[in-house]
Amino acid sequence: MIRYLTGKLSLVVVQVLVVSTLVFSLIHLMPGDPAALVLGTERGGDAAALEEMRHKLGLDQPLLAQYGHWIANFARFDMGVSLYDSTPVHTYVLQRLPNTIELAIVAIVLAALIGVPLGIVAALKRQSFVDMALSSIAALGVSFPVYVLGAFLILLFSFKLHLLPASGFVAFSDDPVKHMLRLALPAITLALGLAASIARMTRSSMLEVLNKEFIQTLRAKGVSEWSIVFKHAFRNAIIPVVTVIGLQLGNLIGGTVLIEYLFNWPGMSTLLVKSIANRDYPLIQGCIVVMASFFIIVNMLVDLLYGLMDPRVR
Amino acid sequence: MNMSDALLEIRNLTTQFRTDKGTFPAIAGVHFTINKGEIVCIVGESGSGKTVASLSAMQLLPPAGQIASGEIWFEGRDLTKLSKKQLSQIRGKSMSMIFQDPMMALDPVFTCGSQIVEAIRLHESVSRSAAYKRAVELLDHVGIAHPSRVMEAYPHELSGGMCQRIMIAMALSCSPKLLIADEPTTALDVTVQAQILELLKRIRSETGMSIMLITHDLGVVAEMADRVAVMYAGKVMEEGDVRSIFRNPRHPYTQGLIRSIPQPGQRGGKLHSIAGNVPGIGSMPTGCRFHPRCADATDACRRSEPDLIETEEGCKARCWKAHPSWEEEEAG
Amino acid sequence: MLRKFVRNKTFVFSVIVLLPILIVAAIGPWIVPHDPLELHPENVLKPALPGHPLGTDEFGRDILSRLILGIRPSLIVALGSTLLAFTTGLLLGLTAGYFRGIAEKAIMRVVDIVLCFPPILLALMVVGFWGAGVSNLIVIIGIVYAPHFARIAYSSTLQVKKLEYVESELSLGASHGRVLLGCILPNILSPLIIQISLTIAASILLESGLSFLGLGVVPPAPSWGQMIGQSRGYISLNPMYAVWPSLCLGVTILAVNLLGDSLRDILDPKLNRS
Amino acid sequence: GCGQGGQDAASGTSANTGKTGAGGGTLIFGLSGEPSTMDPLVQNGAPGRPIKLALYRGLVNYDKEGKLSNELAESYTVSEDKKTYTFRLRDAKFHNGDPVTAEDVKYTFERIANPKNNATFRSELSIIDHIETIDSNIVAITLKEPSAPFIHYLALPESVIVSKKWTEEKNGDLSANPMGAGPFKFVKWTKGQEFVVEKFDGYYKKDKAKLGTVRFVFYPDENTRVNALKAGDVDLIDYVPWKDAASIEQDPNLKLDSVSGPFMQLQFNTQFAPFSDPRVRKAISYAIDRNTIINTAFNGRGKPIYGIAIPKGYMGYDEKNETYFEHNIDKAKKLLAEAGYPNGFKARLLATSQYSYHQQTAVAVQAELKKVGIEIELDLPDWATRVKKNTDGNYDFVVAGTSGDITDPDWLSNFYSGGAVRLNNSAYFNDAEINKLLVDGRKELDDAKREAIYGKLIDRALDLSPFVYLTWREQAYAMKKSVAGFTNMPGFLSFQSGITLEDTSIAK
Amino acid sequence: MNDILLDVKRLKKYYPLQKSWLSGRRGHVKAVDDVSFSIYKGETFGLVGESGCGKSTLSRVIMRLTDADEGEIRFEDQDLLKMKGGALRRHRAKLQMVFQKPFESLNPRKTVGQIIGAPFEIHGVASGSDKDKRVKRLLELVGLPSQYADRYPHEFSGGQRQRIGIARAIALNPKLVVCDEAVSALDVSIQSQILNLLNDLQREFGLTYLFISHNLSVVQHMSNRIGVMYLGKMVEIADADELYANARHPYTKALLSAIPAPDPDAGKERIILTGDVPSPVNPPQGCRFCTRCRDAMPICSEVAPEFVRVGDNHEVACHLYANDGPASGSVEGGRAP
Ligand SMILES: Nc1ncnc2c1ncn2[C@@H]1O[C@H](COP(=O)(O)OP(=O)(O)OP(=O)(O)O)[C@@H](O)[C@H]1O
Ligand SMILES: Nc1ncnc2c1ncn2[C@@H]1O[C@H](COP(=O)(O)OP(=O)(O)OP(=O)(O)O)[C@@H](O)[C@H]1O
Ligand SMILES: [Mg+2]
Ligand SMILES: [Mg+2]
Repeated sequence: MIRYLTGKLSLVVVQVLVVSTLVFSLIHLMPGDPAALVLGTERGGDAAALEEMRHKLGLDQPLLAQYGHWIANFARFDMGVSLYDSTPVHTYVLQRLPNTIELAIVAIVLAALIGVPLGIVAALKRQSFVDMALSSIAALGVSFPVYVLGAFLILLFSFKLHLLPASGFVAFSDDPVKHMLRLALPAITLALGLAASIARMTRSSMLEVLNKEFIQTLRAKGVSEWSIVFKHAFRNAIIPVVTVIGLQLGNLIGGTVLIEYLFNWPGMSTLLVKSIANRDYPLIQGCIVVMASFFIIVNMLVDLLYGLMDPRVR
Repeated sequence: MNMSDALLEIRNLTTQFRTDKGTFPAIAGVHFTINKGEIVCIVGESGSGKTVASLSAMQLLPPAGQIASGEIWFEGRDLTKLSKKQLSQIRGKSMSMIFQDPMMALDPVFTCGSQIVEAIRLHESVSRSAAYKRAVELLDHVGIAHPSRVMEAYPHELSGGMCQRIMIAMALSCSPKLLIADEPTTALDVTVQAQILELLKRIRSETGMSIMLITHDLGVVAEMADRVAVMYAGKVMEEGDVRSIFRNPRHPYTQGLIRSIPQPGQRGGKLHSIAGNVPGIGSMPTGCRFHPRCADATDACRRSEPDLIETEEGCKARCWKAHPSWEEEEAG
Repeated sequence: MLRKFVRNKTFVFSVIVLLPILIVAAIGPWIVPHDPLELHPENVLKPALPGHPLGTDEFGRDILSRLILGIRPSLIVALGSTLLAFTTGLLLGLTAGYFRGIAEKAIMRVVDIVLCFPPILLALMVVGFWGAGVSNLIVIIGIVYAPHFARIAYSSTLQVKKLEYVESELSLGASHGRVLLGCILPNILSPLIIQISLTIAASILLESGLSFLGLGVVPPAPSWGQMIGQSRGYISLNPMYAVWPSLCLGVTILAVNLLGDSLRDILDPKLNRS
Repeated sequence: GCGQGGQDAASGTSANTGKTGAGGGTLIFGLSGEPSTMDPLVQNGAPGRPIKLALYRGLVNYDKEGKLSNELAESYTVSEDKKTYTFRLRDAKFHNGDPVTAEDVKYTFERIANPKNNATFRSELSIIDHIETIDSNIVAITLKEPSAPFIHYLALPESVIVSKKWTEEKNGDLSANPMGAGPFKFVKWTKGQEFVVEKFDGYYKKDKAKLGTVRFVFYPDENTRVNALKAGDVDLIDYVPWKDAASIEQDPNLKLDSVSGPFMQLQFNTQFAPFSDPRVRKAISYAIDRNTIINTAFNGRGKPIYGIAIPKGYMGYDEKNETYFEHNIDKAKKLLAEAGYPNGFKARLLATSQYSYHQQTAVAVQAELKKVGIEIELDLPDWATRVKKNTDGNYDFVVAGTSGDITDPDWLSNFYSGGAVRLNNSAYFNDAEINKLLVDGRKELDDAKREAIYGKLIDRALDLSPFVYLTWREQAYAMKKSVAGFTNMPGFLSFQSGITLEDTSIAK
Repeated sequence: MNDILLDVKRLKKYYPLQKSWLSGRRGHVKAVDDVSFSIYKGETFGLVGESGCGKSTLSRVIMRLTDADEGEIRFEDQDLLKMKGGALRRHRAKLQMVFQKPFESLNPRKTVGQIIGAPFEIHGVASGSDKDKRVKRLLELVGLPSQYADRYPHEFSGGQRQRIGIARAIALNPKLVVCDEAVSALDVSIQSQILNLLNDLQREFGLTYLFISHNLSVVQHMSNRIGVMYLGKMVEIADADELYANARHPYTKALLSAIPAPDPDAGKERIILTGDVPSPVNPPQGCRFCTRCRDAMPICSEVAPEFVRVGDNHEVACHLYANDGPASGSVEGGRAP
């Protein structure tokens, strides 16, 4: 177990290193000059000030030197400071990452709670009206962008019903109830979109399992249809669904920009987008390394989970 | 044998399948009986409807299939008329089934033990621990060496023979009156096959259970069967006790089958085989279904289909040759 | 073969939905009720007006006309990028799954790495290299989704490769190319077909998400993704502005999904028993 | 500057939880962005300014009418040679209890002059020759040469007075340790979410600072910001999107305070044909119906500029220029024909797709120019790329949204003076006469003479038209009806409205 | 007739197990462990053994479908395991296989004509109408109507599919055909058809077969010599008649006694094996059969027995016969008659 984990972890490290190297070499290809942006729009054109700022930020050094510097620091778990406000990158990341993870997990759980039962129903009612209706909803679910969905939810829950706040963030430690209330809408919005693809996945997985021979055995044993579907078929069908959910979870870490904007949720995606807009190289680098690690680790966990759920891969 | 001994009686059963090209009967007017404590083997060409007949008896046909007509009497009830709920009370309890591929027939994500326990607790209100104990006993009974270890094992961790024995243990868990076994040993080698056949026979003699055994292996038939039903193209062609089938087969198809068995000592020689192919489900010949492949076919065979008629005590054949009128026609 | 298509209800239904869309895409410029580029400052963001059944956008342009003219660029982006993602992904996945060894390790690591790259960063880099534009958008979306295809192709190839008909082809002395194209490819298509329909939807949404980088169809020319993106600010003023293009996309995706499902059935000879 | 740092892709969050400050209630201010640093000498976008003006005060200030008024300076005198300004300081205190002294003033401006600190207005304030502390509360600032706008630059939120002792104690890191002599003192700054200040009891205006706490919550997305106000999550927001102005006005619980100050313009790369020809630029000015832009990009909110972007009441304003380039397709065509383009030409217009009103202005301009045969291809990269292209002079012409920094006409220098390509000039535009007039105007302190100089300059500017001004755009704050005292300052000063936070109160 | 066609020496094939995340151990399935035998030109070599003992693996290694870990295979005096690329591809024409699962070995998306025509295309032997003609001939040869060429595999019965597999295997006139359970799923009548077909083909084209089956009567009917495998090892090799008449290894004996006789009155003494088949990951020390052997001696669980010659063309790996002296140096089987 330990050897297995260390093996996997070293793979993670290598992968993260490759990602960071790639990111490093590629972000410098983006047009835009961080020095000019740091100086602000007022003075961006002042050549002398620009030179000075570049020097101050260390951007005048050769790329290789900058990279060596970054890697050396990174090896000591130091991801540098933001070009913009000199705040250490890890401060930002530590502040944002929990929010992101929380939102992602709550959304995924919700999505699974919605999508899996719908998928099962669709599989059981295969090729019926219900199935058709569900797959239409799923198609719309992947086509309606989150902000349209979110905007309608805000209209409904915040403006009309006054049930939930439209946006914002309250630290859990400050007020858990308000925290959860503010988490509700973004999580639901995200979940609805994800639920569509989970439902589709569950449906096809269920269909496949229901065609397996052991289902016949269960019937021959006299197991009730209900228990066949929910105890046996479900346990078997959920395994590939979990894989997909894991992948989605990984994607959510960097893929919730619009949700974070719409609900003013302080997560990693907006941090990344902001750092990209500002060409804040260390922050971009830090964000991506963290996201990539998260993605890879989630994938690893999914593998482990897979083993837990499916005795055959143990 | 006496009619009151009948445990399962399939009367005039026709099961059809919907396909893109229409609905075709896979078995047509199948008729046979299994008495209490009897082992009946069903043999026949592949595609002749053996599996469909057994699935019909269990009411476990795939969605495309449906029973078009006929009755399946089991313990005084017509299974075709029962509700799903009533059926699931019978299945596993009074009649159970084991399938051909044991590895595929067990749920891969539950331990073997829990699957047996589930079967027990479905039909008998016993505590989990009591059921567990019963399951261990059953495993011991079917000849598994370390039953408590196997209880915790997952199907993929066991060999095919062990899985098949677990299937049997599961099928036996509620001491059913009838066991339907669809090619239970095809995937296994002869030594394991021998163990399992031995086991089935032992259980039959201990509990008086009836067994409907589907197999291709005439050796198995000879060893196991009390009576044999020979199917061809969706019909029972001949039925009778095992000795008369082997010693004195009436139907040309059965005769062909018996003659096809390789005999020791004629290595490399030509084996007998029945010429031609089984007709497809959608292209049944008129008259006797076997006549295109039958060496003795006459016009009568081409014209109309013979009934399954009694040839001697307990034996029936579906052949004009066995028909009382045959001699006359021959003469005329 | 043709009869198989016609007999498949799902297929017929999806064609009934898709065909008009394609026809409209082809003859769009001649049937638009209004010039989709013409500004009408007096009529902005109206939900529905006489002559403008679907209302107007923030420039007072006719939404219906823009939807109609938007089909073509949207389809080009969606199909172009999906095709790119599909072919690269398929190639990589097949190679990795079939040849195993070093190719497998290298390809799957690269795929993992690309997977954990945020699309926006990829987009910025491509913009940095080659500038903005439709073709670059296609490249970006292609890169973003190729790993998904690669993964699917990879795992299906692993499965199919073990099957005996692949081995039997190999044992005949068939070249790898022949085995890959003749045996493996046709049998791994069906999971890929599902992914294709998902990618088509995702690429249009990604277009709307990346349009702030100047990627995609350059305004004022319309495309669905761009309309969806632009409508974002006006949901409170004219919600239908956001709903119409999303709905069009949704219906198209539904039809593509169904088409995918039915193609899978039709191409599978097993499901057409004689 | 461009004056719209508010919408850069910053992220922020709200929190209307927690304790209330020392009486007076809590105001939650939804800001369109988060300042990157709180060091006051850096101007990094409009949203930072209200926070600065809550924490700090300068020597002088603009009052609610936009006139210069004394702040920490009780009074000041100007020497005969117009070069030395002597300020007498009030009896004001920093938040840590220290008095504001002449030494602090001297330290503040020397800090700005130090190139290391990258002060935004260092070059403007480099006119200061030296500073003398005459007394603990009297300080004299001597300039290198007379400068009319100098006193205006002291009124910028970037010229607020910082404590020497405190700053040195904190190694100059004022961003993490903001401390000034303003009405509110710093409580906490949660990066990416909010900046909290509370009432400073020692504020020198005894009856001011009515609020107990102000929480500046960062809402970078405009739709979210408006939603938050409508849902009651925040009390006050800046940068109201134009499309939502009407619905806010109609909302019984909300009010809108809007002025027109910033403006949209086109800048040209004057190095290449056809935009090197003033006739072409003027033709473009004639050709564009400004109302199209207002009605589409700004939802009907704003006023057209058919002359030059000088607000009424500012020096240099002239009624006659209001209609200088009034929409006239014929004139435009004629000018184009004269310039040798009777059938128009093709050009690329740079804007950004990151900010919708930039993009929409570009689309509207494109549609308008098509009517005189000019075919425009839009270039709509993200903001950072757009800035880079702008400052590299890598464009044909470009849509810009901007504002003057000060109410003194010297703001024109940044736009019209020749020299290096800047964000706010038309690339390579260099007119000797205009350059000279700008210098003259700056040195002259007599208002009448300045009027004359700037009058000439504006005539010349309109004649050469290196810029085509498009529209005044409305700059609005929106708030709950229960918020009182917060005033949107007119003209260029909208972004300095934070000064009125000291008068703001909220009825609960 | 006495030339060695295929010579297998000390062949090993271990399948690595998926690394386990619980234990972190990496095990091996010893599917074929040190197996040697030879096949002569024109004979049928039967291979029997319980399921999972490595018969299919052995044939897959011979077919070069998986790589061996150790050992040598000589085919017509060429080292098969060293062949690569184009040479290997061309060589494959001489070595063909009929697969165990008739349905899985036919590509479901190709018509039977395409499947049977593939060998001609691949080796450029024939194309176009010439190919079609050959395909039809092959179909007729294996007893299928030639118009079936346009059908898909799923439209055939198991026996017909098996015949399609045979047609494909003999298309290029191979030297050696490996028949892996070619008749296991068929009823006796079709089984006879196919066995007849195989015998006819052998006579007509001088084919050599490696014939793998569970069904010992069938093996007896077909084979000249027979090898018995148990858990990855060859335990006995003998002429067919000799083996059936005079089996030596306890496992072989049990195997033969388990054959169900197709005669209801053939009362017969059975050796029913007890105990479970050991796992090929952790096979028992010493003789692999010792855990289930009635005659096991102490030495059996310690030392792996070597092959000893116990009669004409009869070798066995069992300690019971160790006194009869080791086999004459080489491990290869006795000579065929
Ligand atoms: N799901 C189905 N749809 C259509 N036809 C079917 C289906 N299942 C079985 N059949 C047809 O029913 C007939 C009888 O099939 P069945 O499986 O009972 O044969 P069998 O006697 O069990 O053969 P085998 O010995 O090969 O198992 C066959 O012709 C088959 O084609
Ligand atoms: N690809 C593989 N990876 C790992 N183990 C395998 C693989 N293929 C086969 N095995 C294992 O190798 C052993 C030998 O398998 P093989 O298929 O050769 O047996 P067999 O004698 O052909 O059995 P059967 O009679 O059931 O066909 C078995 O334990 C099997 O589980
Ligand atoms: Mg069957
Ligand atoms: Mg095998």
